[in-house]
Amino acid sequence: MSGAALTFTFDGKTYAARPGQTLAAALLDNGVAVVARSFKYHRPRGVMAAGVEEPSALVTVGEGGRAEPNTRATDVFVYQGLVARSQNVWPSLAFDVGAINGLASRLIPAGFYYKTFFGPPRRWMVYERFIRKAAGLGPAPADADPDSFDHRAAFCDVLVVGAGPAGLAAALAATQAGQRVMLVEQDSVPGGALLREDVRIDGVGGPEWAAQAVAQIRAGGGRVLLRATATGYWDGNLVSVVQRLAEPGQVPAAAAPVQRLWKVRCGKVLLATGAIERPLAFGGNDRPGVMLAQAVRAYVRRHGVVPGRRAVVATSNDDGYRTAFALADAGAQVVAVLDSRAAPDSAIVDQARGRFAVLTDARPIDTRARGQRLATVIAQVGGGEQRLAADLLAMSGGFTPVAHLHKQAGGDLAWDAAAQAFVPGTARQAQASIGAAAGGHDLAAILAQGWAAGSGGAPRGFAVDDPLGMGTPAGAAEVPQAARGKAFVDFQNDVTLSDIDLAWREGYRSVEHLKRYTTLGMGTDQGKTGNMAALARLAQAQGVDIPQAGLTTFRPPYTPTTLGAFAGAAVGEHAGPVRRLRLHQAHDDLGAAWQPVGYWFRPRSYPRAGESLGAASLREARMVRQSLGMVDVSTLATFEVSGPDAAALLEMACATTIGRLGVGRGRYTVMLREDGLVMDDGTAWRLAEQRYLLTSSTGGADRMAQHLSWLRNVMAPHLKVSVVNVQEHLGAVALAGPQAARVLAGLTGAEAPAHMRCTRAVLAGVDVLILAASYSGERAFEVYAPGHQLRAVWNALHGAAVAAGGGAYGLDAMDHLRVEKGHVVIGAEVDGRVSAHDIGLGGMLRKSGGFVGWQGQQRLAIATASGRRQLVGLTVIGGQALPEGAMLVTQEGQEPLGHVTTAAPRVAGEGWIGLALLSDGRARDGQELLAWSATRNLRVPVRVCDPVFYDREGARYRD
Amino acid sequence: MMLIDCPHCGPRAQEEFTYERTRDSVVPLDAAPAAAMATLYARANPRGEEDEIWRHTLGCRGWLELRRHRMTHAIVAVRPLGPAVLP
Amino acid sequence: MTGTRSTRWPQGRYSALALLRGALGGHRHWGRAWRAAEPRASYDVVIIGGGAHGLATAYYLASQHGIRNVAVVEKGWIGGGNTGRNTTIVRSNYRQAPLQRLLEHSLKLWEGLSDELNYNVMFSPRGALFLGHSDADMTRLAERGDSLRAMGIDAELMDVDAVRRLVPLLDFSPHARWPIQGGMIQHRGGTARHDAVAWGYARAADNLGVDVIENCEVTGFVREGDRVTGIETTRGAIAAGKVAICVAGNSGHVAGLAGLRLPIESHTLQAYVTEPVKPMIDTVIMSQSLHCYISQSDKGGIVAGGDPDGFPSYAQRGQPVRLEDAIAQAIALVPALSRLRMVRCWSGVTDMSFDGSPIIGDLPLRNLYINGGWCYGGFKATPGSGHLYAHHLATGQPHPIAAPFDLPRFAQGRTIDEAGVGPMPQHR
Amino acid sequence: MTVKGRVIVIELSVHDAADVLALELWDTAGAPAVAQALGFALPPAGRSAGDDQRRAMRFEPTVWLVEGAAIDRAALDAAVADHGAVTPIGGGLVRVRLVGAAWRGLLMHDGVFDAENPAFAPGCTAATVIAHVAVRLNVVAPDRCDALVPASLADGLIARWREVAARVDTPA
Repeated sequence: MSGAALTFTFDGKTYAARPGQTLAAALLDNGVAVVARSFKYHRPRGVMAAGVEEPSALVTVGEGGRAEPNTRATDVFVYQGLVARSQNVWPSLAFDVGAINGLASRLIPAGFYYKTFFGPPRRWMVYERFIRKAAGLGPAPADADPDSFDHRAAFCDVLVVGAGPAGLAAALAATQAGQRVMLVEQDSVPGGALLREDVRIDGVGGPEWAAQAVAQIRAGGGRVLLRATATGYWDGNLVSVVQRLAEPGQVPAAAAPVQRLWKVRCGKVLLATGAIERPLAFGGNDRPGVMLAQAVRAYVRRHGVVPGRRAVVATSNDDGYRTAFALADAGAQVVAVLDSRAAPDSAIVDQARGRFAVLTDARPIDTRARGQRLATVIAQVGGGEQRLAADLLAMSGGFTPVAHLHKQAGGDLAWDAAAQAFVPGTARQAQASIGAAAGGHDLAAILAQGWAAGSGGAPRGFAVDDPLGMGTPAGAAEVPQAARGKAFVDFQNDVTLSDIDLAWREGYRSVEHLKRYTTLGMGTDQGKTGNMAALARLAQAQGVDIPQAGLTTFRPPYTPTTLGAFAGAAVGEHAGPVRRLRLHQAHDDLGAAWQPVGYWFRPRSYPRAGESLGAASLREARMVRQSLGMVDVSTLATFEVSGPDAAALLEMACATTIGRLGVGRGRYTVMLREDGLVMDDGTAWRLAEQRYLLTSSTGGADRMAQHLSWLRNVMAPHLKVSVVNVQEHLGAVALAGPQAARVLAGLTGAEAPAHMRCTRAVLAGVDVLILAASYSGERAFEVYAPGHQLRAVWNALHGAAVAAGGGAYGLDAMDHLRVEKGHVVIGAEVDGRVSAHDIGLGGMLRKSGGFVGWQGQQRLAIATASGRRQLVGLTVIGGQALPEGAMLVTQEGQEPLGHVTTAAPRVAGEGWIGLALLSDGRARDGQELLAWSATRNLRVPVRVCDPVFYDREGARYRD
Repeated sequence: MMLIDCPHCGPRAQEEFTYERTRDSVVPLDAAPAAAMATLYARANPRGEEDEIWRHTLGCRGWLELRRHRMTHAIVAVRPLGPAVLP
Repeated sequence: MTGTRSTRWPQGRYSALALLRGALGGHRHWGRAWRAAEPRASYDVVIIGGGAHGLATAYYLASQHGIRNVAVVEKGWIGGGNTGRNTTIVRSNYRQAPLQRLLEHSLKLWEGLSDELNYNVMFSPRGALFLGHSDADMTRLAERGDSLRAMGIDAELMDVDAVRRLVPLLDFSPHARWPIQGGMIQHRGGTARHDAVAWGYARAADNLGVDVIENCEVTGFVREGDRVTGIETTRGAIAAGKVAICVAGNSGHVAGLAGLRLPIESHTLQAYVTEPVKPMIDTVIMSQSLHCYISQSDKGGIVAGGDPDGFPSYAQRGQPVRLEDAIAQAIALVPALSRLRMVRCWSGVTDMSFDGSPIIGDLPLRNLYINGGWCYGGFKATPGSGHLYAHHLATGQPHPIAAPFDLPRFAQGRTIDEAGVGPMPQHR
Repeated sequence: MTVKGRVIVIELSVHDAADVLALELWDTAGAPAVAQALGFALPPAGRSAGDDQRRAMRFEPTVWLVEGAAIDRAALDAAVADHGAVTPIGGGLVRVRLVGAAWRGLLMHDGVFDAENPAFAPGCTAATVIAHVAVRLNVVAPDRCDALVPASLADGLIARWREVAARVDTPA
């Protein structure tokens, strides 16, 4: 081989390749005929195609986290050091034990597994283990991906998919018309069909013309992406394009992603996606050495590889003849051209008759191999049979326009009886198909059509020089009657003509049933080569034309697409958003243990060296009861509501009275959903005559923001009110404990506000808002400051707190304190299924209604207390810890009456307490129950009690 | 992904929008309880066009009403909801 | 199961021996799995919808209640709706007691289904694992597990080492965005072959005399006052003693033909499958914090899904951003998935009910019944759904397990809200 | 900073957006007085007005974000009067200044908005979502675009931007 510049390995053996060769081309070049084993029967398989439609030549490329199993050898370009391995073989590609399945193939026809392996599920699982191991193609990956993927949006007036002659002409025209143009091509070079044909356009060779066209498009401002496949066509003329920046298994350039997913929003989409050649169905049509005719041409002309020395060409159309000429020109012997037509009549056939043995009404029906490679073609010629010695059979059963994207976009297909093919019909979005994808076959006509589509109708001629001339592209789709042995239709899934016949006999007659029963078209090639032959066979069995037999759906992606490309940068630590507190560093400095709360990370506690989380949180909670503590509550939802109608808006959202609140005062409140159950709770503060601050839970912040906006804009657009979400703007630190008022006064130089009063003050030079609200049961204050000034406030408070014997506390301590005080929390006690009455807040609701949810909560089963789960307290009888989440039962084995929503150690005392939702709970006061956790093997006796365990009179709130 | 013609921002990607509910399921706060629940829960759910309320949540945050086909996803009309707006 | 179970299979009983016989005879002796029935003028019961739920309903009507003058009418091909579009997960580990009872009833039927139907539906109890990513997640999982165990349903809490032994490819790194703290598994949960469930029920129902009528779309109802007496179809009118709607995904549309409005909105849910590889995930993986579910099919493809698209649609066509989110979550859990390739994605139209639970029972018109609102959890319920619906159709009374799932629960405030998110389906 | 040859392709700098106010008008009659207080008319949707000292940007139907050292808060409050309300929000925002010709390309990554459109020119604003973060963009000059980002999510987005900036493609 000349010009070799690269080396690669296949199954451990080193080979040479030329730049620009696909792995398939390089393997053929090196005489490697058997590349893979088939899915079910483990038959030896070679390379059949030259593009993404390849069903058989699947290999694993790359190593470790870069390994890409099931890579089509036809769709990876050789790079220096490429490592490829055969797959689904044991012990080796040449001798594969799994091939025994082929011998037993009569026992395992399509759907055999539905008819056997009965018995209990566990027994099926025993058989299934063997089936699972035998199934699967490539090896399972085990490592994380070392590389990255990228997402990028793009907008254009015209997206052209495919840089063959039609696509290039269209993109050229659109660029010259001043449009924003994008051209994407899955191959590594432009040209499409031009790369395999001996033609000249405007005086230059095809590949050169294509390269010049790309340069012109780029010079005109167009964006041309190579190695970029349009995989999905979605609503709104959005096309996903996956661009390979590195080949499968290849180490990308430094810091560069391996693939980029382009999300292209298009004014118009021109689909120049070409056509795929159909194989012929005959016995042993899967042997290495049997290839698609156009693929053979591509290997000969583009890759400089002649895949056989003695070739038979079998065709149903004129195009196949071009392969005979290409092979002969490259020095191969063309043994015969088998033309299934009885009397083909065209210039190319006439030319061929002068050079080759052209046999008409002739078709292959069976093959023989020497070793594993094709050696003999058995052909039916007229009424007789001929045996032809050949190591290459180039076949062409006609062409299937690539209408996948057209169909994905909602377009329908029309049946072209002359071409025996489905072609794009009516489009639903702003799209058009051009070139071979639209059933075109004459190069000059394709170029003119492409230009017209790109220019918006302006014509232009191209001078095409094609010595062979284009004839009729396709004959009838062949459904041979005389096929012997295994005639494969779906090569990858080993579906044969007899499988299709069996499915028909058993009543799986809808094309979708056929597909699902036989697994036809369900392989990684998505039936690109096989579906039409199967459809023809089905139509024949039904006695109808192909269009009446139906068509399966085309689903994205057009070619198999790497999952990493869909995920983009959202992997690893970045797999989900992270919301960071303004005080993150301050907490970290104090040794915070972090806890995820939605997307936030909040301090759970600040354990000392050697201290457990439980001990730390109890210490912190006791610190609050004894002196004071401070906790970051910046994640609370906060809204400023201003204007003359502010109270009116708040009374729509809140089920409690707001309007009578005096300036400088606040009140606890609760919000319901429209179904009358509790959505959230919080506090409302009147900061000024026409200005309120509403707080609500961290977890419900986004929901509350949407809800308030809904009320303001849709339900009450006439109100004079402004609702501003200030959750991000206002950070907050809560200060709680018997020392809190004194410490705060010391820092502000003013008396701390009384319970449920608010005031403004200056603290550490920062204007702050102080709300006197308590969640812990102690005298407590929430100090609000703009986020960028919060650190100064925190530092001042922390310094003073430490001096007073206090310090920071985390979420666990906060939880212990609130449980002891009987406060509910959204997400635990308020689980989306409780009413205000259930949690003891029924008395707060406005009797007059007028708030969201007032109607819903009057429904019978909500308004009737009997049988509802109600909030209660639990005291553990004995010294055990109370398991959160445990079921409450009268005795083990009984159905649960309720469950422990939150459990906590007593802060002001010993032992464990908890809150619970308990069926008819309030009537069970004093009852002994069992908190039973079967999954944790815990049984803790508890007594039902009032949910407030600490300072029931609220004396500690007041000074 | 649909392209939604926001009355304030022009055509924008669907990712910026959130669906809220059908126009006919807006529950007036003064509706009687039984009528309110019927409005909330009984949906026509047609295999055709329906008036829907959406929000440009990750854009201008404005509310809009779409008439949208539930098979083709074609949007046949858009109008803004909310208070009067300065041009 | 009691009742009539077929022992005679005129079209050929399935067994290993029969397969062997087929091998010798070129498999020419197999008859049709179900007849291509022509609609007759009248039936005792007409079931609208030839999905697995409808076919199961017909089968149990015939086998359990002796009602064999039954037709199942299907607008396309049987199993072509959500039966063939789900991620094949079967489990009963819900939180709310009515759902636990319903799904457990179903799970018990799954366990004997292949034998019952003489059709291997490949029910494979390979375990349904919910992952926990924080202490809070683990508490919620324990609560769910405790609740299940108290109801007599299997559930086991797993620590991180046990999870690692079961699914070593999960991301156990402490730097993972959702680090793995443990899990809860239902060992009896798993997967089944979705198409086979429709085909198996169709064959068994057909064998008992039920007419399975494909390519027959309902276009209207025949009514006498507030009583339904039959249906209009694209293949003519069919009279019926009872008409049973069983078209989850299209309940709103079909009920609309009878002038009814339901607390259901149709939303799209997507799923995808990768190229097949050798076994790498041997159990069903779900998560307490993420909406993502992953399993590996017998063929080797990784089957996974995520959140619904979030707005009403009948399009059977998904939005890519939701797919991307679901895939990012899957890779976050199992990083080795990154280089696998998606070979296909698809969408189903789900019947999103307004409390997240199904609706089974009477409709305001006499002799008209509903079984729908399955949201994105219908496949696992198939045998139970059919069994309970058949009971209701045959006896005129709800089965005690199905009784809480009646339609009046919405008006009366008895919603069964597993997620606790309230009445808007897009938040579920 | 990403440099190709001697050209600065993109440079990111991060600032507190402390002074940003949300000005909401529920009554359009307030607009003239506000314009007088600001020194320029309130811009229409998708536009900004003013300069670095005194700017109003409109991202929402009824809300303008007002910023700049020269804004007289008291005069603004007086002008707004009963027609609307002014609420500080700058403590929750980070301003990321993107300078260099490649800012458009940068914003296309993980985004859905057409920042490459030449019509998105100085004086234009847009609110959109980038990498799941709600971002407000203001084109200040041909080679400068400012982004207002929620503070809690800013670290993640800025880290991502710095990563992309290292290899962002220059305009076509």
